[in-house]
Amino acid sequence: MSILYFFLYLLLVTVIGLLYMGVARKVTAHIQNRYGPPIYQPILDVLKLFGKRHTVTHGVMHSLGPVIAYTGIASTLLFLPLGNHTPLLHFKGDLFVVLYLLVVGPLGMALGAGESSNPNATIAMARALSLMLGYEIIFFMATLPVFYHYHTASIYKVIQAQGVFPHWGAIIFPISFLAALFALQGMMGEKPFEIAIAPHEIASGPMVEYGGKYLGLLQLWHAVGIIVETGLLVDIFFGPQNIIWFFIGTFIVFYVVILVNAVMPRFRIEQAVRFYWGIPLLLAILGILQVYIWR
Amino acid sequence: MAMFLLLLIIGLTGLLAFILGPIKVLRNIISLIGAIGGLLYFVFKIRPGQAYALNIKIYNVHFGTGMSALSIFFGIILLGLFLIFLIASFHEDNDGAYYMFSFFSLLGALGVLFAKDLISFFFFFETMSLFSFLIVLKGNGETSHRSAFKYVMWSAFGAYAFLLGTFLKVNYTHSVMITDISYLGGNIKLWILILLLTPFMVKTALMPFHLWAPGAYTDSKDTYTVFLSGGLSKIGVFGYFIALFNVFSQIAVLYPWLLKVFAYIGAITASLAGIYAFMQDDAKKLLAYSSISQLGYVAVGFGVYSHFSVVAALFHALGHAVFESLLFLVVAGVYYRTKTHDLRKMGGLIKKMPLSFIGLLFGIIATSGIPPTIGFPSKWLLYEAIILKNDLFLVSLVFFASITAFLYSYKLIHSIFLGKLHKEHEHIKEAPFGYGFGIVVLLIPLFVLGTNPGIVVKPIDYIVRFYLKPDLAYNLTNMTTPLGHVNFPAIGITMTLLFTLSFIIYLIFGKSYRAAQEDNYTATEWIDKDFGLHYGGEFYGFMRKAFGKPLTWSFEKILNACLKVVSFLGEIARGFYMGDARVYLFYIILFFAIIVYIMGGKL
Amino acid sequence: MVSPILVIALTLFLAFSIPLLHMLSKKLPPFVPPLATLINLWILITNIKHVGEGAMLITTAGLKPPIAINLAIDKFSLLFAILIQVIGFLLSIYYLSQERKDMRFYMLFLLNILGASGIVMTGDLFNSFVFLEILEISSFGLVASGKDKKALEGGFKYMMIGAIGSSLYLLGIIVLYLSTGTLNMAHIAKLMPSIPDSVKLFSSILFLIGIGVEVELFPLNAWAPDAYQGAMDEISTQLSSIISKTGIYLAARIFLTIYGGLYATNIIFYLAITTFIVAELAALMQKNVKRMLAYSSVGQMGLLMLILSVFAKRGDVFVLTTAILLALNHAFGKGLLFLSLGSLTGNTRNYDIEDLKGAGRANPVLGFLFATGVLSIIGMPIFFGFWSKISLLISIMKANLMYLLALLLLVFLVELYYYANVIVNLFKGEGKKYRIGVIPVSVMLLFALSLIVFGLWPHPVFKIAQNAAASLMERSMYISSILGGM
Amino acid sequence: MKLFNFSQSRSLWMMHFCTGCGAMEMPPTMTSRFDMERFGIIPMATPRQSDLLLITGYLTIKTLKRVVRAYEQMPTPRYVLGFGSCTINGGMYWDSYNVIKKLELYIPVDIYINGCMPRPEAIIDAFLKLREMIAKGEANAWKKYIENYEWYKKNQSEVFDVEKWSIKNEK
Repeated sequence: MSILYFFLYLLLVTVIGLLYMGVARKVTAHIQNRYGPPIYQPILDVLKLFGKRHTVTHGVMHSLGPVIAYTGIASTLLFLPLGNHTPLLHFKGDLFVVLYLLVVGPLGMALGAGESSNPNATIAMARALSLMLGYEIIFFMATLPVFYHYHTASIYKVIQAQGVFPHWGAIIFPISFLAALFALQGMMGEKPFEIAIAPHEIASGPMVEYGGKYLGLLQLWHAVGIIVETGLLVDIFFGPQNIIWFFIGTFIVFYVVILVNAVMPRFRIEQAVRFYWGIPLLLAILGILQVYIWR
Repeated sequence: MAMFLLLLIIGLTGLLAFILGPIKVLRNIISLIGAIGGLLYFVFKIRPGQAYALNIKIYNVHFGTGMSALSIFFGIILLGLFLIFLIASFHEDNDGAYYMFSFFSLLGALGVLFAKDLISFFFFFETMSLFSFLIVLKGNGETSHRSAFKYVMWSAFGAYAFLLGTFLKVNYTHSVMITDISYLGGNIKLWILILLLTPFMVKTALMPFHLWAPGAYTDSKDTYTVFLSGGLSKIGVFGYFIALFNVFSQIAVLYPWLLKVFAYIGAITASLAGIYAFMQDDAKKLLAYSSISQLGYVAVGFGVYSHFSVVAALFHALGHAVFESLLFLVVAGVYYRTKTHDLRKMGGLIKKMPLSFIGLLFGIIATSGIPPTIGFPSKWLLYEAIILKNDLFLVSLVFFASITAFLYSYKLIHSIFLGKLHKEHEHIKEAPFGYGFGIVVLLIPLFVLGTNPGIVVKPIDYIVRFYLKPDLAYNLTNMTTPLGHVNFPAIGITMTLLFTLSFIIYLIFGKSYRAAQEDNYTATEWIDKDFGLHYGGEFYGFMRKAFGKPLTWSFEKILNACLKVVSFLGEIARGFYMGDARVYLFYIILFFAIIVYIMGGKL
Repeated sequence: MVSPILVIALTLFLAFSIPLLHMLSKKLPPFVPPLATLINLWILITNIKHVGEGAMLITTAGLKPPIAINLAIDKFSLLFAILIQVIGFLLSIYYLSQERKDMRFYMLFLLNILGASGIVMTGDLFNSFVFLEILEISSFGLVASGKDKKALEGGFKYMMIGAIGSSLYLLGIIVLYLSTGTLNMAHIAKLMPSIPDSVKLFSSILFLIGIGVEVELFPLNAWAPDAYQGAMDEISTQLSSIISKTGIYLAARIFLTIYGGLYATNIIFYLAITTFIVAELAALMQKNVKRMLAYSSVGQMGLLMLILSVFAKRGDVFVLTTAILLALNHAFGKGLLFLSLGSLTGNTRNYDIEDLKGAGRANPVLGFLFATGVLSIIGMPIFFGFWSKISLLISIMKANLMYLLALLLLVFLVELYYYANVIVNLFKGEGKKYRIGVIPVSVMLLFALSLIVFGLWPHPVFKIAQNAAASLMERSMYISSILGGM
Repeated sequence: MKLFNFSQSRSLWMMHFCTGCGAMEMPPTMTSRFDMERFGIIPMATPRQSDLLLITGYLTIKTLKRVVRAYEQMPTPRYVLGFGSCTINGGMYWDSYNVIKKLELYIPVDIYINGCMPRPEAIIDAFLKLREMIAKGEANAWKKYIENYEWYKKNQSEVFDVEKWSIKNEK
């Protein structure tokens, strides 16, 4: 029963994630004065990708890469409470489990992309990992005050501890929230931190050798990733929400991200890393100081 | 007595291996028997609380495991790793002396574990350093002499500091045994503590003292590096424990700032070494820095000084022994086949050496601390411990260090195993039995302890509980701290299940066929089969632009300045002896005159 | 019981019989020194059990001290006498394998042994001067017997300074004789309280310089590097293992037994520290390995003098034991180093550190021997040097000189630096392979094995050294056993 | 199957191989005026991800090699759109010595757009036609290539060194 519940849950989140991607394309199109594709377009894309007859693989790891990536993000999802709604596993691991599971996805993709002996893919992975050096630490430092304040590392307890509207993390810790938003932009690989994908420069980076079902799995990974990453932010900063409001919250966060994405050019990789170590880092440190002073 | 006998077994085996040096088969069998015998003897005969004193006239050498079960914990790590090293080393072209030295270095390490007084501690510590120095000297690198020189100098620096601390301690407490000094008045106890800690900081390569490590790890023979990094550095960890808990039990009360400094040194080491690691182009050098970085966590764990941070430190020491050895072992196997450590000259070996690839894959997963491997529980505990200690900056620094782990891990696995296979590696085979055996053996604890950390946390907790107030609840599979809770197998099972699910998705859709090596999207340009598509050199080259200056910083520069001063003094001293006989006569007359002048009043 | 006086008589006889034997057959002379030293060794060993608490008195011409010339042997002198014979024997064996030298060389060698044994066994101050002269003159000859100009230069410098030193020594004896009217050591020691302080001080300064030349104290040791460097390798061994040890004996005997403590202790103390530091620093910058070893030798002698002065400051049998351990370690370790260095360079007398590259790797046995010597000298565990160094540090700690301890450890680091450099150089790259005979290797192996075996099981050496130190410390026992109830 | 065909028809990822002047017409097609993304058609960076190979303009022998290579790297089903007269009969380069005249001889083409240059309207029209064909399962040119592989290779080998340029994959 619970396994069935898992699958449905996963399916739901995946579909919602795909819809978010559709919305992103639609919104971007509107900003560019176009109609854009229908919102369900990513679902069609994924279906199409899975429908491809023959696809090229470069070896075992190349095939398993997307599989591992999806595994990683799906496992993360199962440890992440969606607002008040809790998956079965949320009490079996806390923030650090989620943070480390989040890395499994990129690692899987990195391994897969690496095996394709295409330098574009590897360069992209080198960039993606370097970018991680920028945003991960900011994200971590931005979330720390909240966990520290409520004296728990369990995400669920943090959600519950925040209470209703004026007691949200985002309002108590506005500086940290801002830093987390900066980090989220890089975490989701959107412009101006899109250097790892950079279709015009390194031919969509890690995905350069992926087609067909592999790319399909990667799309699913991306879809769940959107929910997990924005959901993490919503959980930590927006207090207890029921599932509807939770998705609305994630959507709002996501909307901000795509708005920024739509109007921004791209940083070079070292610029991106240096950027993160400038203002966002300062904000994150200020956030930590705030909680120190406050306690 | 049992401990003395164990040392005797190890020493005699080393001697036999040396004597039988030319007869390879016999030598290998003898050393194998010695190592296995030692391990079995250790497991079955050595018990906590044993003690034995060996009288050599002026000193009584005190052996004992009375300290705690810690000696046994580290002893099993050491002997196990030694066995793995030994089996793999049979594939290398070694002479009898090599085996003798390695056995003696093991003997030294075990002796350190058993020593109950500071002088025999020093004796065995020096023995270990000396023989590992000789092994590094026998290494195959172009620069092995330079590295060995650095190694012995740094070891001696630490050892002499230890000696000074020892004598200070003996002078003030009138006891050569490892006993508490925190009751001493004044600041002398602080000096003693710092001096006693120095060699362990050197051994675990904490930041100002790490300069020997990359060279020594790189240039020692590949299989020995497994033992050197995984095993002998544990002596440093053991030493921390002894120094912090047995020699100075009141440190948290008396010098909390020192602990803080210690923790920050550990965290900075972890971060900076991580950064240096991903800038390396030599596989072993990369791993050497990674080893330094990982041992930084251990220092953080001790610096935080709470019950489960120390548990985390010890667990991480074990984890380090497992995954770092695994990584070094794989690299050793790769070197055995490809004869290179240069990451730019390898690539695509996954097709040729699948077992090694699996070893390295899980090795780096553990190094990065990703569940469900052995690297995760310790890092998890460490984070929670630091947050409970209210130090959010420290935890951020540690987290930063663990991000660098992803970077160098990926560089390592990509440059060796992924990417394009080089033309000259087309006909190589999987690494031979010795390496494969070690890889398989090390994979077992990697997963078992990653999902069931309770197996090891229990004895560690038993050790630490004695010194610090326990606040960690755990059973075989769960751990609960005041902050959070983890169920380790749940993560593993979830991941396995979801992997199966994704794999099924992968299987039911579409066919895929294997692309040829050169079938890549290269803007549709045709490329030659031998074309160097592999992106190995300057892998994170752009980070030079981002980091800029810090990458060029080095403690070596400060050291060189010191050396310059000493050489200047040396030149002056040498100048004294450069005259001819007349000048020397003049010295004597002058000396006579001066002495008479000084003593004149009394005459 | 065989009278130890035979040691001197026989050696003298054999030394002067060498020219005669040379007339008989040109092959004979090389075999005389081993024979002589072996017999000496046997004589001394048979005497071990007769040496009791105090000193054993051997009189000549049936006269009793303080008038007659006599030998006074206590455990301390016996230990040094045996040490001299052992090293002399090993070296003379070593000479057997070398190309045959001029017969006068063997004579000088034997005279050298004679002088050294005489010094450590005599109970008469003037006698000790005579033996010292024999020792020094034969040493000048030996040092200068090398083939090149450097040897001559070294020998000349040694002679110049040695002559001054011994004349000052003689002056010291004269001063003491003037005020006491006796030359017997025990007697002088007994009369010591009655000598005016200024005389004591003046004579002790004269002795300090006289012996200071021999034990290579700081401003007086300028000859040492040149002499060590110029001499042949075996002669360098002799210099460091026999001659300088004799100096230490003399220093201990004169200052501790006769004066009953060091006069001008502080001067010696600081001079010894300076000697040690200057020598180690000078060695640090040295590119010529042999000269480096020479400096190191000087440094070790400084350490020995340091420990003697520490003893003088706070009497403790342990400190003296340490001094003996250090002397033994240095005698064997440095001797081994000089010998093996000679073989490692293929007797080319080219000691440049760059030219030694890879020699140890090419000749693993020699490399092992050299490494053993180095590791013992720098006090690495499982070698004998470890125990001597640890004892040294313990003694200094017991004397409560913690700053000195720290300083010494720092200088040990310097010492390690240049030694490690040599070791590392020996084992890097490919070097030339040299052929060496069985005899030299076995001689060196004996040196090395003694260092390792006693490093692993130092118990017997401790015991011997402790006994010797105790007998040196028991000044009144020495006096009473020589002078009887006087 | 039908679902896949449907989604394939609604989601055409395109690799535009811009060899000639025709590329000029693509930007307006993509951008706000004509906005081809509303049909799910977006440009892709690599042939691995693409479904549709768009060849704009004339092909010299030199570029033909690359086109064939790109085509072979695309996962099946894959579609080819010949853009402009040059791909049909050489267009204004009909007598050039190094321009190939009929694209069809070398790779199978699903649909052509006539004209020199075709306007964006024409391009969109072609897209829609192709879309219908795919949805109905009629756009099967890619199967032709597999079935008549030898024939295509023979044609290709007449103009360039196939041995060197072809990809040898383990099917």
